[in-house]
Amino acid sequence: MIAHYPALLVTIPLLAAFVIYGCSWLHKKSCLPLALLALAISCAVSIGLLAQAIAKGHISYHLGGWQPPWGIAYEVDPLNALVLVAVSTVAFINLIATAGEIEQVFSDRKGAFYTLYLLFIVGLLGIVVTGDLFNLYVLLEIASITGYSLIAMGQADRAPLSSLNYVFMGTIGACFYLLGVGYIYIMTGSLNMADVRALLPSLYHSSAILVAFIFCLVGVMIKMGFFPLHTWLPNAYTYAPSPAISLIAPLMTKVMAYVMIRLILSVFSPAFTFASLVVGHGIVWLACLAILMGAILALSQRDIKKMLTYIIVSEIGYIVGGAWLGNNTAMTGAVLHIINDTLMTFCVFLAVGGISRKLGSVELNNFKGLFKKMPFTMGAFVASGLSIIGVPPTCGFFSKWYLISGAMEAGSYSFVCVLIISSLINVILFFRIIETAFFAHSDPGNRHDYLLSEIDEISLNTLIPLLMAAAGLLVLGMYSGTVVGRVIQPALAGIL
Amino acid sequence: MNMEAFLNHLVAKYNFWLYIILMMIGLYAMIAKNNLIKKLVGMNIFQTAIILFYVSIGSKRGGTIPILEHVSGGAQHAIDPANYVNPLPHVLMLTAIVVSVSTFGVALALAIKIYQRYKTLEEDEILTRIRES
Amino acid sequence: MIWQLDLAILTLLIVCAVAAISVKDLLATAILFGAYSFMMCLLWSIMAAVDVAFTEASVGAGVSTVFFVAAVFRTTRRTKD
Amino acid sequence: MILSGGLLLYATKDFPSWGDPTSPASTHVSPRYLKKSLEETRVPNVVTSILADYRGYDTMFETTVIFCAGVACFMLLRTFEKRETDHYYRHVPTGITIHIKGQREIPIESKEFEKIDAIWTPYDLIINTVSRFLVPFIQLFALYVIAHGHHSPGGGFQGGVILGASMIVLAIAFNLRTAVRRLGERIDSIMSALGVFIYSGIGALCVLLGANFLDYKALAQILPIDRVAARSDGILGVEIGVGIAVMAVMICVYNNVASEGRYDEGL
Repeated sequence: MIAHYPALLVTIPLLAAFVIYGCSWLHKKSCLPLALLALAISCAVSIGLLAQAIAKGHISYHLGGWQPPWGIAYEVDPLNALVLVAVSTVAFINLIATAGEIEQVFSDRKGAFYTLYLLFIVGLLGIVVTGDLFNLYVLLEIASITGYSLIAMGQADRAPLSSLNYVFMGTIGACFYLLGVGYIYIMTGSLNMADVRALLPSLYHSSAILVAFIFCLVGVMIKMGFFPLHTWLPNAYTYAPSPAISLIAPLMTKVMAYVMIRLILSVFSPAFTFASLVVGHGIVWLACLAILMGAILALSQRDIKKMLTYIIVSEIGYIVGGAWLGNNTAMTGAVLHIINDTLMTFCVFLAVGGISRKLGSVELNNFKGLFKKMPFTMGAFVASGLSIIGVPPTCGFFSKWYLISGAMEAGSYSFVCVLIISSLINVILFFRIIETAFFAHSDPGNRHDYLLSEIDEISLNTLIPLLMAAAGLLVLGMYSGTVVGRVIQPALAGIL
Repeated sequence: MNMEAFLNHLVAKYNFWLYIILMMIGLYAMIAKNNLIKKLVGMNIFQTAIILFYVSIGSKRGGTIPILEHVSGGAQHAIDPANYVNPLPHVLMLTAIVVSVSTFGVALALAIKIYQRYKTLEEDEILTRIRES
Repeated sequence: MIWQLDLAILTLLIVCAVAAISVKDLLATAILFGAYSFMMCLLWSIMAAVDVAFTEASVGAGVSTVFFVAAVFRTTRRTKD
Repeated sequence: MILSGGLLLYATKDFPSWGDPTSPASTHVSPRYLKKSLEETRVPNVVTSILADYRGYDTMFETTVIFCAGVACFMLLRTFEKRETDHYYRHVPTGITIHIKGQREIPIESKEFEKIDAIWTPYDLIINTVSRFLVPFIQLFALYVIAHGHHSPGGGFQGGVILGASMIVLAIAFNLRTAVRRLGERIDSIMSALGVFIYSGIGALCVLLGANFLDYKALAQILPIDRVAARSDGILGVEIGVGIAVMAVMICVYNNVASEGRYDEGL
């Protein structure tokens, strides 16, 4: 059964999703345990795959028993096994944490919510593992359709409109990607990534391949929420329901960032991307702009959730900038940042989700004196804030350190100073919240004080996953040396 | 001379020019139109234009439909791929059509949900009502 | 591929696309949208893509027009632009 | 927008000219499909053999996309609380319509009263009888399309949509209640999950029998046929799964969109 791990990884949650939707009509209570079981199995399988990938270096699995250029093949190497583990663990912990809220908020449509939840995870896991360009488009569509409907279930007055804008931008992005794949197909005649990579070197001069690369990149960047194309992200993520957002926010943009890195590394070889493309430096400049604008716009927000969405936009700027600097350390920093940022964003959104469930709205002045009432949640919030800023023991510091040293090596000093400025702005952002939560005691007698008096800590089964995520930040920080040494370096050594 | 070269270059690939025109119509409608459902129509035109591009990749002059005459159990005569149309883009496009219809269905459901809340489908009216509330 | 027939259908296709976007009444847009899908299906059957034409006819022209009319029935026919 | 259009035009100058048989797309991968598909899967329609066998994994996810659309429409629009509107009845023998305000309803078992929609449509004998007469033939044709996908154009998707369309004809000709009475919401949702489960279940069965995922030749171990026929039967089984799933999803999406999720009055 070990040989079938890549296929099992995706099909077990898929089969479970269909069984859950069927049994949500027959026997409602069995939906949650089934969903938890399926995610647990996919977590275990992804960890097993990581072990196999480290041992064997590269696993290829032929779907339907056909050779790659004719059938579809899965390619698993240490890099995407790492992303797989991050995606499935975040999904599993998130379901445990938000199960209570889902049961209460979507009581009559619970089965549909779990089905969309699992299909979203199937789409993401498939995107990370697949070795076929068109199969990646179909999985991208599954992840986005489930994303649209999960986001649309939020507040009745703003969520459907922002979700519809997300539909338009997302469809344009997916169609640009499809167009890019079409241009590759018309020139090379094959859709398998390894096959295309073998055929491409002879075609580098032709303009069609250049345009194919640009369109694939623009499409992926729209889905990623990269700066000039991020207009759909803040609204879509702020008005979505909190169980859906603590799932979508950390995962969707990071997996698309991984797809961009994979396009650079394993389809259009780095020689083509960095050497012949003068646009590489332009994208690093764009990334600096993304980081700065993300941080500045975050400063101007009163609503904490909206502020966090702009922080996501600036984090994406880190990853894209790191990937396009072109040298080994910057790319290691970008990949490490994908993993760290997934965990950081997940922990922050889980904490904010818990607070917004207790307090109703997440305005800044509602945070007055919150620390006395919800010590553990605020503790986790502070830990993830420190990690986003990049304080040494947590994992955020290490990926930033690799990015800065890579930028030094590549000699683009603008990227270095932008990194430092944005860290400073993050410091201001988070300490503004911590200061109101710790020291400002709410003026007695107004509505907020009455509200504050009778809330207490969030329920236990959301608190433990939150504390596990916060602890994970520190653990990942400690072991980032081994993660880089054992997993990322060997995978990148051959290519860059 | 390059005018004539440009002409036969244009005629040789007129199908590719067409799909670009259709894509621009779709993109224009999605961006410029005020009504949400009109934007949806633009989105669908955009997707069908890409499907037209894919199918015109696979078409061959003089190629028949990719269904092989099945002599029941008869000797397998050599099939020359030149006189059959390339079937792979057709498979990809079956997927793309189905994806565009399901996105169309979900987007219509969202438009109805917006209409239930705001009683209008015009983008500017909705934004003014959001600002009021 | 008789190119005269091809060109005739292509021009009709573009006319349907532009009309579907610029017409003021949503029900008319639905009908033109169905006509656009049907023209597309004709074009593909000329290009010997028979399976795709069948799917576009049944899924594109058939069902999506029905969903469109049902959605317009539940919302308004009036559009400003 | 002009930029992306210009970029596209710039790219076309390097394309192989349209329709020439020697373009890379037609010479690299697809000749093998044309040559080998008949003797490997005994399915004359090469498109169906690629769709369900060589690239069967794509089609499985495509069916999952359709299933996602159905679940999304159910989740977005379905509301279970009753909307209190006044009721309309028609006295069948005389054709007079009665409009009752408020909640009180006429006991249903009185034969001569028939509940009709709020948006009153005239009772049209011709449409009702013709559509009632036509629906079975539409369904017969749809089953032919699903089963005959091997030899003629067609297959799971087209057949499933036509099956769904036959139920939608019923819902439009009469009213939504008659269509829902024939195919209830619960059965319809379970069928949509069942259809996609058949598809991925066959794939998982191949894994249990030792071959890779969706590798139908493994079915030869349980079915009394040789490997090649196992592939063609695997394709047929998969097409049936897709047909059921697509039919159920089309009906579910139509019911939710037409009645805004209340399942009381449709188009």
